[in-house]
Amino acid sequence: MTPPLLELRDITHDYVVRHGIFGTRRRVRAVDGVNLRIGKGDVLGIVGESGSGKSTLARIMLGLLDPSEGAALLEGKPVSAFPRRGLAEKVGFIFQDPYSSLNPRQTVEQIIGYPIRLRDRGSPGSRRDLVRQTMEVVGLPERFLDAYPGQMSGGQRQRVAIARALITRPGLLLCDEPTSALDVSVQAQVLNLLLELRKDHELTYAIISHNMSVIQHMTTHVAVMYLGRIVEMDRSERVFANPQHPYTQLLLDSMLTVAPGKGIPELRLDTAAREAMRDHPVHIVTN
Amino acid sequence: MKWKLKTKLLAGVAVLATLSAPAFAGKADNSLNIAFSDEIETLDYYQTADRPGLIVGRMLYDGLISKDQATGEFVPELAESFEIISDTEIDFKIRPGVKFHNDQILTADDVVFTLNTIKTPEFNARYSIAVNWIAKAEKLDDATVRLTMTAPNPLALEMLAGNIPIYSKAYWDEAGAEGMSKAPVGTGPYKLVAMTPGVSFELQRFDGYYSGGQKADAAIEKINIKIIPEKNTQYIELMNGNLDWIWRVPTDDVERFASRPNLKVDTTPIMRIEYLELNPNKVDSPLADVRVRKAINYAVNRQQMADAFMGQGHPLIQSLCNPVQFGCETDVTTYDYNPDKAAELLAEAGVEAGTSLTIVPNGTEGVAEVIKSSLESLGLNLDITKLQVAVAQEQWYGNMHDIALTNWGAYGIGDVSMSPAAYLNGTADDIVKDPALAALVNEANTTMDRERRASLYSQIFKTIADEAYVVPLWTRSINAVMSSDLGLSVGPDEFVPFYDATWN
Amino acid sequence: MLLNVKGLSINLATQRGTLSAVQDVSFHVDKGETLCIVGESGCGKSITALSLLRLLPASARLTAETISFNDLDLLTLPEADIRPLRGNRLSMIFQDPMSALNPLHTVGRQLTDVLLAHQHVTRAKAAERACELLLKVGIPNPEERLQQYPHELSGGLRQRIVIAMALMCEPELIIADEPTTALDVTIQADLLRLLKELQQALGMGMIFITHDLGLVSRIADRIVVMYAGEVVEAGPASAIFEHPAHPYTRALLGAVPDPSHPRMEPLESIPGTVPSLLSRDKTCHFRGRCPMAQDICNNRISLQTVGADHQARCIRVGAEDSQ
Amino acid sequence: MTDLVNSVNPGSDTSPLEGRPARWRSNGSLLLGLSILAIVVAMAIFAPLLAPYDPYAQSLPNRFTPPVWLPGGGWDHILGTDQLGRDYLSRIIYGSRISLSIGIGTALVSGLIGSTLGICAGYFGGRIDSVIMFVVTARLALPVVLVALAIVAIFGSSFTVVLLTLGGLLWERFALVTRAATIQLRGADFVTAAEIQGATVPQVMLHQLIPNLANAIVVVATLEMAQAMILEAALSFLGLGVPAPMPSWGLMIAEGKAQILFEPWLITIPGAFLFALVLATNLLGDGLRDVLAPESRN
Amino acid sequence: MLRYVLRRFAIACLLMLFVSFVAYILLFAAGDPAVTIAGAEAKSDDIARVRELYGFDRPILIQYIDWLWGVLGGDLGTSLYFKRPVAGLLLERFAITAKLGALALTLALLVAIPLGVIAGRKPNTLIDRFALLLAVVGQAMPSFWFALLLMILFSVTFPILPASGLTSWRSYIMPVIVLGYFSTPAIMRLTRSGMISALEADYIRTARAMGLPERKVLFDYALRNAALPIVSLASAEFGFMLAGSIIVENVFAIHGAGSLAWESIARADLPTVQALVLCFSLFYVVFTMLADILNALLDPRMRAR
Repeated sequence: MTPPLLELRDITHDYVVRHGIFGTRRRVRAVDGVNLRIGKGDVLGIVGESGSGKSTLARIMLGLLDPSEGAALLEGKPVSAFPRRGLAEKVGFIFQDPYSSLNPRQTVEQIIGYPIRLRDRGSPGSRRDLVRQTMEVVGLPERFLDAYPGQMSGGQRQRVAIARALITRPGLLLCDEPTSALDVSVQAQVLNLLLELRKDHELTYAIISHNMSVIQHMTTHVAVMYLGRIVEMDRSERVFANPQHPYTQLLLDSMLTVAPGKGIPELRLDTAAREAMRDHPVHIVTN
Repeated sequence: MKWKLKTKLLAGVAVLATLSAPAFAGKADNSLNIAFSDEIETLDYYQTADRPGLIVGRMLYDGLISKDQATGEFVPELAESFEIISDTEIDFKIRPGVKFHNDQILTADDVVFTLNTIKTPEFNARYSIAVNWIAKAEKLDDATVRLTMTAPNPLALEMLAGNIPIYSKAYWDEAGAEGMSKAPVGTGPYKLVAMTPGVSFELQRFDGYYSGGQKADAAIEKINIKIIPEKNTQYIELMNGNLDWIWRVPTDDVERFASRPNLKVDTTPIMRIEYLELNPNKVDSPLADVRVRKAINYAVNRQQMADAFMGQGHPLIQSLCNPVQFGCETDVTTYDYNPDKAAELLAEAGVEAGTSLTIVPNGTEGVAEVIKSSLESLGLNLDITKLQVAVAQEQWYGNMHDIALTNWGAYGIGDVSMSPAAYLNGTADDIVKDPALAALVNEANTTMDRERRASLYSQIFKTIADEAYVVPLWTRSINAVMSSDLGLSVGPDEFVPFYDATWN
Repeated sequence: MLLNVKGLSINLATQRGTLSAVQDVSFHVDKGETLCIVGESGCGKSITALSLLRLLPASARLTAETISFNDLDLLTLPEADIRPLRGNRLSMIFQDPMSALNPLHTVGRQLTDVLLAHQHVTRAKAAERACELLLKVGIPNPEERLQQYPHELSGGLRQRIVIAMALMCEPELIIADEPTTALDVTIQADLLRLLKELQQALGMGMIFITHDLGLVSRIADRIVVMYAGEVVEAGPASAIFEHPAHPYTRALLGAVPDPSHPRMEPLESIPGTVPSLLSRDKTCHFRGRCPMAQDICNNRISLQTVGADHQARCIRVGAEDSQ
Repeated sequence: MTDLVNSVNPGSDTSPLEGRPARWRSNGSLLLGLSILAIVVAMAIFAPLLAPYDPYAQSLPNRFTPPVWLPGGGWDHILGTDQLGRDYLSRIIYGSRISLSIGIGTALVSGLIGSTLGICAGYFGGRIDSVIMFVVTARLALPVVLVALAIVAIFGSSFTVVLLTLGGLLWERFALVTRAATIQLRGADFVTAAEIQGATVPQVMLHQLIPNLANAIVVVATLEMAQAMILEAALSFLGLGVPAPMPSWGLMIAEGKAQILFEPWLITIPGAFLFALVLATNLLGDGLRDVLAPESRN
Repeated sequence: MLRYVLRRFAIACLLMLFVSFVAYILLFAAGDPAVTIAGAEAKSDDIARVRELYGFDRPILIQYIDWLWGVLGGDLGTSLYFKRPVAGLLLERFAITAKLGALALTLALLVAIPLGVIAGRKPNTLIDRFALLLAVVGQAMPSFWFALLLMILFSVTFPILPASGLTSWRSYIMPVIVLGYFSTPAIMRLTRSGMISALEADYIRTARAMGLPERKVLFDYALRNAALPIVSLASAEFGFMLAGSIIVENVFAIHGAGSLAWESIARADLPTVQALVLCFSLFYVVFTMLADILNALLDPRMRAR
């Protein structure tokens, strides 16, 4: 078995909440003992409701946050051992909101070229060429080179964001709700692009989403998070065909697929059900 | 254009103001409504320093003697008579039956108490110069008090006349300094009936006032004093008839008041003189060179400034004293306006063009700017450093500046021993520090013989002029504007004798 | 017919000129029926909903042939007579539960305010009614909740309160503008079910605005598909899902990732972008993105009948089935 | 109402930049402010060419010549002469330099102080933010006019002292606005993106934050400029503004103050110029806010 | 809530300590107070005697601590000029200025809030433009100029109002207008923008969609939300207004804290200036603290903290 590209070992993270100068401190547990492996070429979907710890996990994987306990390993080395810029060349990140993820005062060329500008690589000319190449890869016409984000549609912006993430040629792309701010027709464009890029550039993805349909369509593996823990992890087909954890079951039940006349599924969401979900043994299969 | 319209409106407003003739409130009920710009700090005479407080104080309190401003003679006040026993002793005969405002009768004990108390350091009189010459006071009999000085003092009578009011021993023991400031009790022609500290004071004629003194027979029944810092507000109140009398009106405004109905202007020449001090002791200053100091004297067109700021044809002074003062030598070296000569002297002294000097302005608005302009035409820069008075004084005596525009009121005393020249005695207040000059000054200041003093001071003023330590400018005048029905003149000592005021 | 809208157009005055936000939109809702208005952002669905309550911004100009609600002509009714309708016979639920409630008033105050605005009852009576409704929308301990402020409640709870607020006066028609998009999927399903149940129980008509086709397929009786301010297709839910007539509708259905779609295979996507609403030309607005566009599409296309109560704004209607 | 907003500005094929010239043109207050300001700036730049006399040249015999439209006035001195016989028009023209430099200089100094503090407070948050906000509140608690008067009284009223004093006192609005804006930007994904890419703190500030704060800073700077010019005039009125004989409009008002009843034109003329300049600067600020940073209106 | 108030109070105390220190150090540099006490015509002997008597020759930090200790015990020192305890002096003067300030603030609020509400309700209409114009013109007009214009108009041309002093209610009219106009533009603008953003808020749309009467929507829902920043601003403006009274009191010959401040600076009456700065700051700090607490009462989100 090849070593996983990214591995999280017993990650626990607490936030300290503090008010004002004389405020009292309070600890809030966001992530609770998470173990996770992403193999090369995998597409791991991370699902869960808001507040389940998905975003904290993403920040830990990006090295933006040091976990309170546990370790995040990239290619077997602790994430914290990588210099900031070195890590960014291995892990790319795509944000949910293509409106706030692009600096409105920079041109597309400046935005996409920013990572290499930070690394002082190449002449402005060669940098521009690299930007052009990357734009071609994500299907952005060259005429946008000098455009500002404000002049572009949501789909085009998300392509710019993807180009920026790809310009340093990372092997792993972390996507946080990459399409939830987009219209259905544009979402399809972006999802198609991600699938295409994965094929052409042998990319590995971790996709965070609460949209079960997108997860089902896009991923090879799924991790289901509930209250800071991973309650179920397995290959996607298996999870979607035969969910083991009641919370996963609940998520699948609440998926509203196109099914005319089927009506709204009835979910049991009372306290007893929630307690049951919390206490149910987790189901984790690593490959 | 917007601003043009506004200007017209304002001009119209000013014209309208001319048309409305004021009806003066005071005449109707024989009262007098006046305003001062500066707040009256306290009515405890020995603790006040500014003119309005001293003026009101002289309404409330009497001294043993007073000075007749017309003749320069010392006349009796609380003392019926006085006799100079020796160089250091004076006997006073206390006037019988003088009443304090609280109906208490003045006795020799009150006089002895006052004189013996105010001289002590613990009493901390505001001006030590007024009291520090008193050695002791003794009661010779019920009506006679003997005053002994520490040393012969030519100014003893000047100080006693107006600057040393007599307090009631009983009231002082009861109320102290705070009582004197809040509810003063004196023997003066007016008593305080109401006041809001710092805002307004109401004086009422004291009907129990004795006859015989200068201040007797006051005509006005009530004096209402308001403190109005802003001159324009004073003007408006005067024109509205809410005030009957204001003073210290700038010459420029006086001309405009003169043409107004129901108002008149009274201009009094006073003891105060205005002059430039030239600091010869600032490090690296060209002013150390007498030629440069002379050049500055020549460079300034004093008469033109006097015409502009003091009124057409206002006389200049040539030495550092007011010509009306005893001992003021006016026959000294003079420096008439002569820019060519100034340039010549500067060249001779090797002063380069572009040399910078500083001036601390504490005097008539605009003078410093004219000086600056005059010196600039000679190639000298002059920085006008406007500072708060205390800071300015500190920096000036710290030799941080070259020139100071100054004025000096000599406590209203008509003797050169109170002129600025008397302070060039080599002490901390002496910016010149000329040892020869200081020796002369020290001798003059302790000589009792008038002729000897006069000749010594003559030498002093000639030296100052020869060495060009100052640029004498002019004596000041005080303009008062009042209802044309009011009879009231400011004294040359810068005091206002309200007890002499009358409504015609 | 509970609500009948004919020929509704809305123009917005902007700094760059007049923007035609909605053009010639017609639909109707019957008692107890759910009409879904489907479309992507900017298609004019929300502003259409607002126009029914006459809550358009000042810069908007509305024209229509008819907007009638029961026997009332909403188009000409003076503002003073419209207000008593709002929240009373005609109510609305908005998208974002986080901002839809006044942060400075208690939940109870806001709920009772609605009842007090329309009925002569005491505040205590109104509070009773509020309790009742909170129970109905699945909130336990209603008395306690009424004392709370919005920020003390979770998003799901807040949206339940917004729903309760809209139902305070038992309206005849309720307009729901994407009421669940801001919520977690599990809560979304729960709330939708609740809303649907309440609608049926109270016999309300409902206009449900959404972009989620899956959701539409579950609740709609009839559907209006909007694109660039126009109705491109309208008809019964079953007809539209089974025989989508307009190429846009079909593309939209193809773009949704769905378990029926092969995993990791490209989805159908619509090339290009929505045309500017500022300078409308008299052509089919979908022409630029339509794979089947022809010369004839440069003309204005009117709604074509596809089947019973089923219309589409496409010239190829009827032809495409044979392809 | 996101739907509506999107339909007004679909963000698809039209850009805010395209709309900008139209917004500039249609903003009346901006245009008016800009025109007046342009005139004053032109006055300042071309003062030596425009002024008929040396603004410092005194002529004591010709004191208080009224302006041409009043009796006694003449075309020699269109706006009359002041208490030292200096040509008022020339002083007004040169005075534009002083007022503008006080305004611009103060805005620069206070902008530098305030923006630096604001950006640091907003970016770092936590304790640094608390400390900076404490200083801002302390500064707000100190009465400006009183403290300015005290400082100028101590150090003397030179142009530099007045400028530094005002600059050192009027920075709190910069701090508050940039802090608020930075806090908003701080959470924006493009800042996180730059951090993920390994941008250092100065790089994040320089590349990501400052370009986005520029508009807000410019708007505050304009308003602060107006504030500084008014305050300078107020200090002059109380006798502690820039030193004589500088032809500052504030000082001219102060010098004419004594004559307001009899020669009202002495303060009306500089007053009107100051009023027009401050008005123009405020209009410009308001206009810029509408055009550049409508979000900072609240 | 209690915790919030206590915390806010602690911050206010810290703030006052900081401000008092800054003020003390700053003002102590304002020249030798002994020169002032000795008087304008005093010579060096008098000055030296005074310096020793008042202890101005001690290190500044010692003097500060000494002073602070006194202040905590209610002793603000003795005015060098007036020769009386500063505390009593300040009490008299602040009573006048606070009255003036309160009236002016009331006037400002009475003008600014309705104008702001009207303007904010219909932005970009004629009345809104008019209100904004008024604000811009107001901001551009130096207050001393405005004061003098008013005085010429109403005391000279039409002598219906007294030009100086505070003798009757009529004396208050002009100073209150001038002082109030100082704050009106800012409050008006804030009300306007607050109303605009409140009226754009979703909960207002909800309230309207629920058919609440427009008056209730406007005042109970929108204005209440817009009022939160207005409360803060108004309290801050009250502090600024007291400081702004320096010019107004100077022009109208009102002997309040403002004119006292100006005179005390001119005379380097250190204990008075220090006490004044302290009081002006205290007013600001106390009023902003009260505003914060009031806001917390109005806003349940803050109360919870």
